Amino acid sequence: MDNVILSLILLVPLAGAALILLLPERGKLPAWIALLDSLLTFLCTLHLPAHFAGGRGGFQFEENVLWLSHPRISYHLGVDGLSLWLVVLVGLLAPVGVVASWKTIGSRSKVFYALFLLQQTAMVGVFVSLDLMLYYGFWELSLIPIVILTAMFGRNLGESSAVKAALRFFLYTFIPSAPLLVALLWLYAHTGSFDYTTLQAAIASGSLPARQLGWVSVAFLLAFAVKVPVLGLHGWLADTFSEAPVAIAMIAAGKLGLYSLIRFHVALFPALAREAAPWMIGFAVVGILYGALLALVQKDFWKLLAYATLSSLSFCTLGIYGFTISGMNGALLQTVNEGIIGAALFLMFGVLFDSRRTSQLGEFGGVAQKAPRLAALFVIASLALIGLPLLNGFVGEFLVLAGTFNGVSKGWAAVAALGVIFSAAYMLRMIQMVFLGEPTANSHGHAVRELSWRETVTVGGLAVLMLAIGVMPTVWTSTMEPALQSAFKVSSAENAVPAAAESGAGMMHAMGESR
Amino acid sequence: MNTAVPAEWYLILSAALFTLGVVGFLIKRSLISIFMSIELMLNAVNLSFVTFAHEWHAVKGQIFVFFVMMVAAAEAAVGLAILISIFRARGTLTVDQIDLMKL
Amino acid sequence: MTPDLFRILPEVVLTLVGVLVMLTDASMAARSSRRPLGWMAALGVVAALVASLWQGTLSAGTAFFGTVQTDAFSTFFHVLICGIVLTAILLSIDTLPPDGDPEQHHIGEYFALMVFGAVGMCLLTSAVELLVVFIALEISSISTYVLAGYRKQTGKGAEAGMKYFLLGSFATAFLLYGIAMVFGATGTTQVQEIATLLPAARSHALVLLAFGLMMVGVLFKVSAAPFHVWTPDVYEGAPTPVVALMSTAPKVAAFALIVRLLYGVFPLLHPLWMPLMWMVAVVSMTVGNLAALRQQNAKRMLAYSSIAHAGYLLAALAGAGAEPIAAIGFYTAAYAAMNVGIFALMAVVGGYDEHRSTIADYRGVLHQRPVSGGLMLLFLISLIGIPFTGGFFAKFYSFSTAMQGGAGWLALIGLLNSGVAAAYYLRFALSIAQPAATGARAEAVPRIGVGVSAAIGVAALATLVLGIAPGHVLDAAHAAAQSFAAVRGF
Amino acid sequence: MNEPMLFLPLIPLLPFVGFLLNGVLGSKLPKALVSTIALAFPLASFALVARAAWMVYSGLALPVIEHGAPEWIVFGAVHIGFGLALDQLTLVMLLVITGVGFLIHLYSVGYMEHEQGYWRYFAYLNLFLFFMTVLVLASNFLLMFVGWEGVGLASYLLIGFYIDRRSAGDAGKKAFVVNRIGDFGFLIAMFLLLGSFGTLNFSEVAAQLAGHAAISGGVVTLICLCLLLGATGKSAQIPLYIWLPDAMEGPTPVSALIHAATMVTAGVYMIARAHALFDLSPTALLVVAILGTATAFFAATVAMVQTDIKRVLAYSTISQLGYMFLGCGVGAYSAAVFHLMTHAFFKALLFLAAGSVIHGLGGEQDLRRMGGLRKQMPVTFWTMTAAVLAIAGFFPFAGFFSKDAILAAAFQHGVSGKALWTVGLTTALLTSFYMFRLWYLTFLGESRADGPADSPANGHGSAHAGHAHESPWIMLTPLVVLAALSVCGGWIGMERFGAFLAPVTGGVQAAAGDGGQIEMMLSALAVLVAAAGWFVAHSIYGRARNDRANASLALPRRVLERKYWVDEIYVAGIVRPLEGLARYGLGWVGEWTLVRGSAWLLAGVASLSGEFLRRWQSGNLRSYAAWLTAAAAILLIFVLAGTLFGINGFADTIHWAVR
Repeated sequence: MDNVILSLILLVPLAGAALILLLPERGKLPAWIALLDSLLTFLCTLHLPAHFAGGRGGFQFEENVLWLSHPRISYHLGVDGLSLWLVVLVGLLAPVGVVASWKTIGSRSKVFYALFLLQQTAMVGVFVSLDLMLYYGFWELSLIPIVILTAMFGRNLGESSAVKAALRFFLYTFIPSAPLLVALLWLYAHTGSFDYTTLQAAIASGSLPARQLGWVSVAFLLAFAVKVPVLGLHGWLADTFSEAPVAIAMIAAGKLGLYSLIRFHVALFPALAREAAPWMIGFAVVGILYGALLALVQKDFWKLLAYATLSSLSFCTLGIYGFTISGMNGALLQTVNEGIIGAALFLMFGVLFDSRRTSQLGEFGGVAQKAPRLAALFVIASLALIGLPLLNGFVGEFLVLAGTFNGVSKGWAAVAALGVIFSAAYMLRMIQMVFLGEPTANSHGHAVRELSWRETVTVGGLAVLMLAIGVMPTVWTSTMEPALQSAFKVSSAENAVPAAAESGAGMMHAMGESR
Repeated sequence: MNTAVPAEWYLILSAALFTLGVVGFLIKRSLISIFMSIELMLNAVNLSFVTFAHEWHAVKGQIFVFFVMMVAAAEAAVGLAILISIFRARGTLTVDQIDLMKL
Repeated sequence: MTPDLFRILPEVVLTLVGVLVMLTDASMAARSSRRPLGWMAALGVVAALVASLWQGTLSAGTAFFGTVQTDAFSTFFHVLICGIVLTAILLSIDTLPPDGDPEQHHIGEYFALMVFGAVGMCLLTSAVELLVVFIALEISSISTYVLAGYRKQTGKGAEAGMKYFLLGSFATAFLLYGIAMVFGATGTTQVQEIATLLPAARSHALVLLAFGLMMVGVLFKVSAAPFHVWTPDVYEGAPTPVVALMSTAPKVAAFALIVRLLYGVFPLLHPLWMPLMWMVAVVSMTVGNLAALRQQNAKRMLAYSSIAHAGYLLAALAGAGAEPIAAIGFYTAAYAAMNVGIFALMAVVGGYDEHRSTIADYRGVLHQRPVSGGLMLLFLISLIGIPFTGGFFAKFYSFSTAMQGGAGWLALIGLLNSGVAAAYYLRFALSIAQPAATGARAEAVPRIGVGVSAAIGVAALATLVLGIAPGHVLDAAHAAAQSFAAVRGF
Repeated sequence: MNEPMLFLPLIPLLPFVGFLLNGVLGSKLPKALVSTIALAFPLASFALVARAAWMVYSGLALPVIEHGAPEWIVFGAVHIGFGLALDQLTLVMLLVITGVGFLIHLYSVGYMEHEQGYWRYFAYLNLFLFFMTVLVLASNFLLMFVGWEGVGLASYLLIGFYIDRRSAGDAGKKAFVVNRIGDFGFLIAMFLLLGSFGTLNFSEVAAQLAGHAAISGGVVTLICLCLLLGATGKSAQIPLYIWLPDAMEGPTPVSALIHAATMVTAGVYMIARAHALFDLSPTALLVVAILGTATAFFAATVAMVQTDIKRVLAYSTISQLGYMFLGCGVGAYSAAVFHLMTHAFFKALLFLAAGSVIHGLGGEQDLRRMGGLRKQMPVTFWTMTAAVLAIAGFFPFAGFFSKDAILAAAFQHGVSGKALWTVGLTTALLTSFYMFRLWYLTFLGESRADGPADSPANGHGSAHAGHAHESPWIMLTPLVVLAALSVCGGWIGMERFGAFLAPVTGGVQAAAGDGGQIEMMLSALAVLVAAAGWFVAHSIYGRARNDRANASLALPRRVLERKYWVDEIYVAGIVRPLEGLARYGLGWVGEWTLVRGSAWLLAGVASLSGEFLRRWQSGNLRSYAAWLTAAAAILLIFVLAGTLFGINGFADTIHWAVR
């Protein structure tokens, strides 16, 4: 079981997609298949943490089959603490996405759910591939369903802005992946291997020509930074959020890029990533405030959510490039949190949008009276997003900020912490505009509908999860930390010096040297 | 009688003819003339084939020439047919008027 | 010692079938359906395919006084070309105008010409004597000239034929002149002999001129920039099924010829033609992609894209050793699969009358005809070069070969180009995926014939197989590459 | 020793269960059941607290859950858990929270009777108790921060309880965001602690401080100032006090519980809790003292002219909190906590009484439209009177002892102390003035129910009932109990109280020996001042005609009524600039120009060049031929250039293209 589970996780959605395509499109049949199939996948992903030998680094559940002998590409899968929870997260988000699309996707639902499941396979593939070519394959593949579904089922198809958004998203992520492929080819030309561990060793050995290797790492960084997105490369984010179908938008940003940054930039090129770190930290901190401030003045809730996402993803970037184990730990946890919170918010925004056919905050108001369940769950999710203690958002932010503060730079961390204030401001502003005040009948005259039981169960479950992670984060972090430790045994040797050792505190083992 | 024309001259002549063909292709306005300048180019090549064959005392060259003639004939057949259909469809053989498809 | 005839068995078979088709066509009643001719031709091509595969089992060797040579290389391209022609014929059976149409009575020639074209292309890949090369090239070209002008009633059709014919023969003249000069420099036209005699050539200038002129000819055939100008117009004017053929098969043959010339005839000039191909590749992909960006007519857009693909293919030549040949072989296969597929679907969805011609016309196809639309998306995705499709591995091998050869910049430019290319492929794909404009009448979905479904199925299958399990094809390509004595040399 | 583990967590958890029950099922349950749940759980945890109190008095070992505590966040080697600890300070806080808290729950049953969202209200109230108890029970800063933010959340929810009222939402938002500014300070303080102590545990920090006093003063001061920022946010001190007056949008019992008795005192509690740090930093202490005094005086002045009964009380709360800060600032932590306790009694009472008045008048909050209520609602009147006397600091009411203790401590606190004391005393004068003003305007004189109507009728309850009526017993009982406490809450006396708290806050630096009669004099002075305040109020408002006040002192009045325009200044100085920066600086320059603009530029260049290339296709055969010929020419030239490089044997031709 353990040696095929990953393939199983990859195959079950594919099989589901095939099944959906084969069966006729009758009523909600495709949706039901997709739901059951994604739940099955989720169960499979749960097998991983259940049988995961915690407390140690290195890859588990490995599968390594030679795919092509020449060039040498192998079907090499594996999971460690880094990717473990992300795989589970993808498994979790799939049913959420199906539920979120339940009421919105009418005609051609076969195509929708088939592509949706394909998307899931691609994302899992990204997280479990240990062969860089295989990884690249899934990475690229994961773009396609997003783009097509956005064009097919986007919101404002009338003025075909959905197509523009899809196009922009694709080009933004695809063009930078060209240098990435060149970099991969370069690595292959110099090492004759695409295997992760081999390449890691080769790069660590320092045998490769340094200058070109620098460019290679830059290519990697660029491709991932766009996908996160990092400040300045986020041009696609707002449009995608406001155009893509909810189920797609909720997986478009964040985890893929952040995971790749940790695994394939920071862990693969420790030394070079360290040189890039000051820039990335700067971008992250500025991004936190930039996104938060912009979110503060948005009139459209999709855009607001986009900038809020930019802001909170910048926290993750900050944690990653702080080069402190705690910071990365927080960043990783925050990545998972992002996924959970984002999914909940997206689902509920979707309900709001569908019942009002508008995303203008000004056109809402008093929803809390019409739909108390929706309001309550929305508030919980928002509180998680703005980092209220005992909810998951706080733990990640705290670890990141504390790590940065004591491991990297007090100033940057303090500035970043300002984001805490703004996040509260914009989320509460939105809650007030949408949920509080007198109920308004908008131009279309549709009333906001309450969450259906299916949606309530889903979001409620997510809320419980937020609380769970917030109260006992160690369940998650304890599996992540060893992976980070071992991922950085190559690099963290020299920076294991406690940043503030002289102050008699033994806490900062494996913390980046303070700047 | 004993003073033969040097081979280079033949080559230069063929080159000149070839260039003439190219130029004709470029400046002629009637499709027929353009087509004829192609024939001219082919025959220029034939000339140099013959010359080289004589230089190398290799019969291959002459063989080549025959094949080229044959091919030219085939091309003429097809080409003229195409030109007729053009004339049928457009009522003209002036090349500058035949640009339905552009950009 | 295999009889000489076996060395050209596929060509023989194809010729006989072609003649047979024409004769039966002539003997058929004027009004009777011509579809059987299509099936006849298809069967003939299948036979040729089998023959080529059988040739693959023979030991490599030459025939007819060393004018043709069958080996892994020729077999690879024979099979590929026959496959393309077969799908093109199957496609044509259902997409050409129905019985009773005034154009009907040309269908006999149509299929015959396709088969004759196949003869030329196949012969081109196995010819090792420039004379045969020339003749084979002409056979394939002339038949494609006619096919390009098949819709001679329409102005565009005739114009396409005319342009293709005149420019084609213009370029061929250059090629021929080049051959003459090689002959003049070495006194022979047999490939191996030339290669061996080249260092002792009487005049280097002559050799270089010959090389340049021949390159002009072949680069025109593969429509590499800056020799590409004819491509968009011809593609637009020719019937879509014909474009499916002529955008792939002649190019495959021409690339085989390029390989033959570069590695068989001029290996000595490698330091010279490498940078040349480098530049042509960059120019082709850049020109093709940028020009396609603003193109509204779908066929023209794909014409420009084929120019870009020629660039990607040539990029492989920057590689070292036999790798480039293998890469080119694989690329041509993948390219043929996806291009035939997309044009086939455009023939089906757009119709012979091309009531769908611009990209905007294709809006809503995925909603109205999910299967056709979905397959179109598949082929476009493959053209973009997304992993797990043939298009990706094609690009991958081509550029990794270049990278291995040390041409990192070429790889970078090429992949950035493919990033730009994604813009217009995706514009097409998304317009297909987009819901039909409100108020657009839902057209009745016509029944899709068995022939065209078979053709599309083959293409789709090939695209996926080349993307997911390219092992076998790649091995075949490597074997083909190994059959070049010269490359083992340098 | 695992038995405290059993009941300490229960103190917060019980109200949490109440919150869950009401929050999830409340909408379906009948009101009676909802209120039973809402009352039962706080009562139960009050019982537990009483038990804890008995443990403490009977001198048993103080229950602590530290090492057995479930782990929460692991930061590097620092393991931060859900550690709870009970000591005298916590005990006092707990008694106030659960005791007063329960009374206010009881009161609410009557007060909120007619509201829809009844269940929601009680769920929030229980949630607040949960977080507040966590705040005071926490044994480390991080867990304290949980309560800290949690009570902020509860207060946000309760302020915005009337979800259909825009102003309520605004007030809630303002409260939360301003508190977040404070929390920012708290966070930074925690990071500094982590950095320099490697722990967030109160006891361990204290131990390290005691261990080597070589801890650099700079860091400690910084930590203290950051903590102070947090405290000013939560306890509504300058500069972050602005949220509290608006918070009066919430239901009155909420104002009583959260915005008078308990939550707002969290800042004081936190400083007292962290006194080990503050003691090491005189600078920080001085800042605390000055801030406190300034706030006390400032708020008192504003309170003098407010016309909304709850806002008067709000500003008086701010002012009283200022006293507590002053107490902390001069190192008299126990005095501060003492005042905290008594203040909880009489301020809660004041609010509840005000609430009862508002209830009686059917939602009227404007002082100018009250008056003469003594006869209609006697119980309210008498209890209110007790509260007023207490806050004004008359002997022997509770307020006297605590305020007196603080002032005395300030007086004996060096040079700065004298100044502070003077201001404090003046504030006492103002306090008694505005309290009696309120008292007169509300209860004495004749009813002005048909006075100027400019305050919008509070969303609370039915339309304006013409004749006021006394509130039901369930609301009066808490009043009576609290009145009793306000009267005799202070009789413990500072000495005993200080002695009781000594293990936590360190001994009171009470006046040695001769300090005796100085204390006496000070106390007398304080009472005199209070009397003076009463007299002034009486002379102005005592008689029915209160228009003289309106006439006199126009300008200062205006300044005070506009609250020194502080809100406006903040909006104009901070909020607007930020919004402008976001909308124009980031929105236009950043988004459109840099992010979008760059992408558009690239796309534009590409498609323009594409357009140019398309122009090649003139459609004219001859131009095509020309292109072909030109290309051929170029190619030939390139090839022939090869000869220039390597004549003999095509040796080394152009290599530049490769690497």
